[in-house]
Amino acid sequence: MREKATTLYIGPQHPGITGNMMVKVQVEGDTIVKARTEVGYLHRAFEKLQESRNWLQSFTLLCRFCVPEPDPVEESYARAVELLEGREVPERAKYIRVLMLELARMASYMLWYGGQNGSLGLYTMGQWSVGDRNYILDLFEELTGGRVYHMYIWPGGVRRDLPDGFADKVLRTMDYLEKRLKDYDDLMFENTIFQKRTQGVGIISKEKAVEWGVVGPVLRGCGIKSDIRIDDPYEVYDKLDFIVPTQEGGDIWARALVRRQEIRQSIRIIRQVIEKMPSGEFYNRIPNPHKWTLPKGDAYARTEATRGEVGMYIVSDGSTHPRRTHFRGAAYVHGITLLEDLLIGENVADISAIMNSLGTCPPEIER
Amino acid sequence: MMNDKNSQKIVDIIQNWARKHSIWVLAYGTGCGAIEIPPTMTSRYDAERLGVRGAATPRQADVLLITGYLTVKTMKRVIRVYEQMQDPKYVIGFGSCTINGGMYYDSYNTIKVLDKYLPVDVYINGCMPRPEAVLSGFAQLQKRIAEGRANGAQQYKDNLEWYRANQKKIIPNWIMPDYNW
Amino acid sequence: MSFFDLNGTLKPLTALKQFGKKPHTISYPKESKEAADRYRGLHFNDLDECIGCGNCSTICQNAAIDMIHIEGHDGKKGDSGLRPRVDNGRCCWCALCVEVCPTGSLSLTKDYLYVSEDPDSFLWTPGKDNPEGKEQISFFSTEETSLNVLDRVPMPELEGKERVKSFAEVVLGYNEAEARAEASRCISCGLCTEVCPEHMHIPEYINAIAAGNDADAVRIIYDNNPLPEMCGKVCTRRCEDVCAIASRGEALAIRWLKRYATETAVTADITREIVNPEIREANGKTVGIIGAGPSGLTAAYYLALRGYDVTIYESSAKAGGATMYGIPKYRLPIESLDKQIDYIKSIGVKINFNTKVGKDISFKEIYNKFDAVFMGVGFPDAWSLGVDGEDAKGSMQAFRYLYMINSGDKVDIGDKVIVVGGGNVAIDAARVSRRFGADVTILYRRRVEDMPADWEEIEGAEDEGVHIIPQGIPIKVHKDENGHVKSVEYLKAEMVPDPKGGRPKPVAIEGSNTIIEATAVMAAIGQMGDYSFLEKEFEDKIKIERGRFIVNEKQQTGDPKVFAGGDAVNRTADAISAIADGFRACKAIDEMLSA
Amino acid sequence: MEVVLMDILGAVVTFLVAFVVGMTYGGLSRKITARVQNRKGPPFYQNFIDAFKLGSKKSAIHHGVMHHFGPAFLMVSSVMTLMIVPVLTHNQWFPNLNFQGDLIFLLYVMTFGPLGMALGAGQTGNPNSAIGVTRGLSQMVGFEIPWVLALVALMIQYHTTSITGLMAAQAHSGTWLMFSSPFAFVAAVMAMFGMFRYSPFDIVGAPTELASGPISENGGKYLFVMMSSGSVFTFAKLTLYVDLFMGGADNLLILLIKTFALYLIPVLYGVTTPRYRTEQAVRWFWGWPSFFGLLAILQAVFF
Amino acid sequence: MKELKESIIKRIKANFADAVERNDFKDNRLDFSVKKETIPAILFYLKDEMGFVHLSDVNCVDWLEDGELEVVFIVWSPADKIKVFVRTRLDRDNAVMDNLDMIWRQMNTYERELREMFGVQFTGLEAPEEFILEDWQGPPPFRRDFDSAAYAEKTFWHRPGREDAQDVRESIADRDGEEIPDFAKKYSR
Repeated sequence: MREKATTLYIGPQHPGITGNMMVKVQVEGDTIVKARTEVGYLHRAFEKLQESRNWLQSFTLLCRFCVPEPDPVEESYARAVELLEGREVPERAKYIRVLMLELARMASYMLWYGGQNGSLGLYTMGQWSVGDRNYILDLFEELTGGRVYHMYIWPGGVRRDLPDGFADKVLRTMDYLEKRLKDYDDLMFENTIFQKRTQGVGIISKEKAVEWGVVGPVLRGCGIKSDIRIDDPYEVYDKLDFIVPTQEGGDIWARALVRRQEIRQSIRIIRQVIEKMPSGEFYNRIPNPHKWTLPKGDAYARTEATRGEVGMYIVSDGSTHPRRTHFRGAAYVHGITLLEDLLIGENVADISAIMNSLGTCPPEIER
Repeated sequence: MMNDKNSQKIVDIIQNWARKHSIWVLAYGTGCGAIEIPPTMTSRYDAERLGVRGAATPRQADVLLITGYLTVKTMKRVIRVYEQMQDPKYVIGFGSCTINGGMYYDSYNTIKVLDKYLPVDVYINGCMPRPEAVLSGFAQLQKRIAEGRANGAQQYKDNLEWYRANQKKIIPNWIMPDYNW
Repeated sequence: MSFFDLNGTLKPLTALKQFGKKPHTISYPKESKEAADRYRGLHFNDLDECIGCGNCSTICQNAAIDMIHIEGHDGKKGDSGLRPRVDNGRCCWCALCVEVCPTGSLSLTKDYLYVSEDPDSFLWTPGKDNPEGKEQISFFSTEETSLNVLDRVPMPELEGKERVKSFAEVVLGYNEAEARAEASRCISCGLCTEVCPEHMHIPEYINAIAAGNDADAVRIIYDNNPLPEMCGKVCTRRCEDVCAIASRGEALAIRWLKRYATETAVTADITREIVNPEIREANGKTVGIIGAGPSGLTAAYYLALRGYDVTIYESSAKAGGATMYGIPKYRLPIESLDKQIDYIKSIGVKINFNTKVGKDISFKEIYNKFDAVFMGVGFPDAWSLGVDGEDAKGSMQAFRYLYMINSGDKVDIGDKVIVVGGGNVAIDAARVSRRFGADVTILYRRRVEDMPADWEEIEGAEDEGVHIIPQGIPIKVHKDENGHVKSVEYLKAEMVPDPKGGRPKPVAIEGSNTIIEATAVMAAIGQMGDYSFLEKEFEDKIKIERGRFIVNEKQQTGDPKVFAGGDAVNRTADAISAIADGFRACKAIDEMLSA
Repeated sequence: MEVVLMDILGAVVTFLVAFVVGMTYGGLSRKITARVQNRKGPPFYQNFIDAFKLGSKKSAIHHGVMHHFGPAFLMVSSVMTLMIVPVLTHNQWFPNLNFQGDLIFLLYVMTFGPLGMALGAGQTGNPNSAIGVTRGLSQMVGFEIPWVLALVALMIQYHTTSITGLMAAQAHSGTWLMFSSPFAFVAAVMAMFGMFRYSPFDIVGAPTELASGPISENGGKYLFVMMSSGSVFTFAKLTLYVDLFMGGADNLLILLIKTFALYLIPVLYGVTTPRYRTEQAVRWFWGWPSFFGLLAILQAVFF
Repeated sequence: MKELKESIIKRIKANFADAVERNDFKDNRLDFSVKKETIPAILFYLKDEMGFVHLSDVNCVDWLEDGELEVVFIVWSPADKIKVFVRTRLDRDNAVMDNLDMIWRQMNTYERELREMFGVQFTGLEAPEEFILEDWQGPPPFRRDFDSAAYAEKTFWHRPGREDAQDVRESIADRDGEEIPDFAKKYSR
């Protein structure tokens, strides 16, 4: 006999949801038979607002697209504008940008450590990693003047040069975090219950991953090696030595392992960047922002964020304001169609874990 | 023998002291400000020292944090959530967006002035307010509670019609239960 | 997964070792971590340094910054008197306002705490509300990081050696790309418009140029200046002194941009076509104007546009007054001036050349003939040096010299010229003399930096090989046996500070007599008016004091029908002031006659 | 008559002590958890403030009469457990209503609360509560097996169905039951994880899944009652374990030391583990703990 | 890279006669404009035959002056490391396209957004009517003729207290008596 399905509203006010969105699930017993995501709770119409702000003013909106990791968005915009305008970026700025992006990647993964484990009930991990994340945020604060909203990577380079002694501080923080990552491993990856909760849950097959437009660590967790830093290299990633980890399985566990390795690769990249950092200019100055026009045309630049490919598409009609900008977030493909499909047949207890493992970031979906 | 008024006063003081030191925050990240809540709650700043901890459902929560902008769609849920909370309840407005629209002042989808729709106890400056500022906000709220001025729920009840009219102006399709709790 | 994962059960328990470790917690508010050196906290504004340009308000994408009037800052030239007030209910602390602040007065501080129960208390006037913020400044802009473009697009010029060969124009003018680049530096604050005597619509036409719309720029310029090309070449451009960008970098080349815009209208006909002015129907009233200088032409042009029948009486053969005869042609080519005069004529202004009032026609006749009279008579005469031997041959007034050269006459100056004075006329005379192959020395009482001439002119003169002897006071002109200038004797001077705080005075050093050889001496120490044309009967009404007409703010003399302007009225004695006088007089005449 | 009065007074004292100790233990567990998590944590008396605040909430809505059953049944269940469990031996301030067969009765009483909770949660209409309750009941079915097995082993071994009987047996033999019947002790402790609903068995009220599950619709005074009953229940359970396996206690201090030592086990383990899903939890309880329970029975029967 | 680009252009041109290419980009990018009827076919072809398996982005540009909406698809080939822009123009008043979510599943989301924000209708799209907005009554908000600021001004309150703000340009003009002609005002800031 068919059980009567109960409708559960996971969100928008729900501790287990990643951000402000809703998943409406129908459950039979503990098994989900239908899922529907509802977004729009965070829609601020950035793209519309940017049309009434000039090319520089638009830049300040960017970091609000995805709050946990705003830098790839800034990076995408900056590179799209540079591409369209043909503006050169000084070598030092490129290195600083990579430093920023990797620090942001680490910060975002630290938050993910907390979120993923929080969704499974291991709150200690969250307390540790989110607490330790502050050390990275301190670096951001020192470099950019802001903890969360950096507004640092902008067209033409970066806003300020590295302060004195910053490199040492970065290295010291990296040493500390590397030590802490071992603790994290003991608590989390070695933990048999964590393994039991994540293995075999939320499986995405290789074929499906391609078909459904999966990107980033989720795709790499399906065993497909795909990383924009390697495939379509930007800034100075082609001069740096790092590996792109992949993992077979396509479940939460595989994705977690990919992230575990990536955060270590980030440390490796940051060390290289600090070592190779050239001296020189950090900023190729833009003209007076009030009268800064971009040539007619369009450009699309994309960046590998922790959630996958984020891209910025800009259209200029030759005026001081963008004709249209469009932000392509990774969560856009993960958070709706994929999530809806993935949840079917899963246990209702795993909704939050699956969402976290996909890196769903609602502000990125709705903008 | 003390008269009723005086004893009521003393009870109030004791109750307010307890309320002040036990602030349960509803886990609802309505906007981007939610990003500074985890650092505030976790080991670096550890808001639990001050008796601030998360509450999973509105029934158990004391404080509704409006972490930044509110879209019209969220507004509807926030009103619902606020009305489900138990008296006394407090609202903290986080950052610029709650005060005068912030950087979304010309967006068609976000509200600009929060206190038109909900009674707000404390506003925190910033975009986003960093954890220290958040904690200061809580401290200010504690002060307000201790002084017995944090009566937002009563204010809301008294001026329900005004609030309702404002809310209904921006929410065209009002299918919500009435405020009866 | 094994049947019983012992490792996986016990390994996590190692986390318990953290129990004995020191907590990471910062017990805020008991202890707190100081914000970073670059933290973007609340704003601070140095109210005295701020010039109220409002650029912060313009760049703010959140419309968070209002410019308001605050007590104690009433505004002066180069300061709008407004100061920014930040709405912290809008601000996102992006610090773009800091990056674009031309003076660097606006910055962000380490202080970020502001918690209030009153939502209306988030309006924040930086500097006024947090005077203590000065010690906490953390995020500020420097010249390196400023988003203002501080460097001017260099103006192409002829080489110094090339220049002295001919009277070709020295300044070549911007090409289109250069003009757009230069115009796009403007932040459109409009501080410049206040110091411009004529209050030209500077931000508007610069923005039109920046937007690539030169025709609009020309129209805007002609709105209140009928001789813009002249101004674009030789204006004293006080606007550039107060340019907001100039507080840190080089001022916008406002003059050159005006020049660029007006030069896009190549001929008078094209100018007419572009400006396409609205000419009102003739109203039958007539206005007589004495002197076709800038003030007279301005009054004439705008009166003609308003439907008046305007006649100008000019003593010389060409219109333009001092701009025609006082300015060398390498600065203001005659074609350029002709073009503008032609355009003014095409509007319907009649000019009677070679008609000197007082000689060819009496002032009384003009007075009676017209409904209103405007006098833009200028300063036709010059001061003499007042030293011994000044009557020698080869000793002359620089002003007269320029007049003669510009009229096409030849003047014998020999090969060693000494120019006495430090104003534009002195430099012009010196540079003109250089073009005739003479060795030129400028003798000036004060230091070079005290020279009233434009610094560009001084530099240009030096480039062309003009020697400047500062702090030299001529005391005697020696004559040779033919009565010709042989040499000039001067005393060296030292600068004595003025006890009252004015500018230092040169005081001659006794016994420091020096003699330099010369074949010609030119005095360029000032001009004066010639009011002999005024009949006695007008003396009561049209008052003259210290060599200038007394007028009210409408340029009206004691006789309500008679207006005056230009050098003969104002002390600044430059073309743009004259134009302003003419424009004001035009409005006043229009007001009077249409009443 | 006097005796009855004294008993009633004693019962009140027992309740108060249980409340205070339970609350303090809760606070200490928060403190300990905080320290493991690298932070300072709230003061140990934080739970009292929280409880008092909840009690002083001005409004507390309910969804019908049945809603009251949740908190009420919980409280009744806790108090009854407390009353049955002997707190201190030979102390008139802590009387207990022990009787022959109270151990079996206890098994029922302890399930009484969750069942009442189920009634209350059903009334609220919140699906989260409903699912939480079903999970709670499933999990209870899980941990009841080793728990019952352990108790049955004890009963068989010592031929008594009363707690005092077991305590007397320990006093008689001079060794604690945790040493003489180690398998029963292990099985019972493992079941205790489930009883306390600390990680990894906190799926019942998992905030990230069910928004605190059965109690999600309870605020204010209801939550206050639940919280107090939880504290009392904690104390009662710990005392029961001490009585059963650690020889009981003669005075309060020893009782506190023994109970706290026992209490630390689930708390510390809980800090380091995520939670099991319901079916995983049930499977876990039916695995090793039940195995130990069976061993205990074998030991009781054959040795 | 150059040969690769040319071979791609050749193949596309051979199969789709109406494709107009642009090949003046320095980076690994190609651009094709096609008629809207060709869109499903060319996307299928790119994905199945040429290895452009990854859909990077779909979005829409409102060319109000031309009365057209431009829909742009950006696809990426992981094998060839090249991205191709495919664009088509729709009539603004009758913006209808074929549903494409059988090619890439995530197109479904993009189509929902374009439908809601630009009013582009996809025939055969199966999805709930509302996506991001709730009870929206105005025109599709991302179209350029929708004025967000005016709507916000009309619908929401702004906090009063800032009325004493002055415009720098105007206050200076007031002080010195300058009269800015109307036609020039558009160049004021």
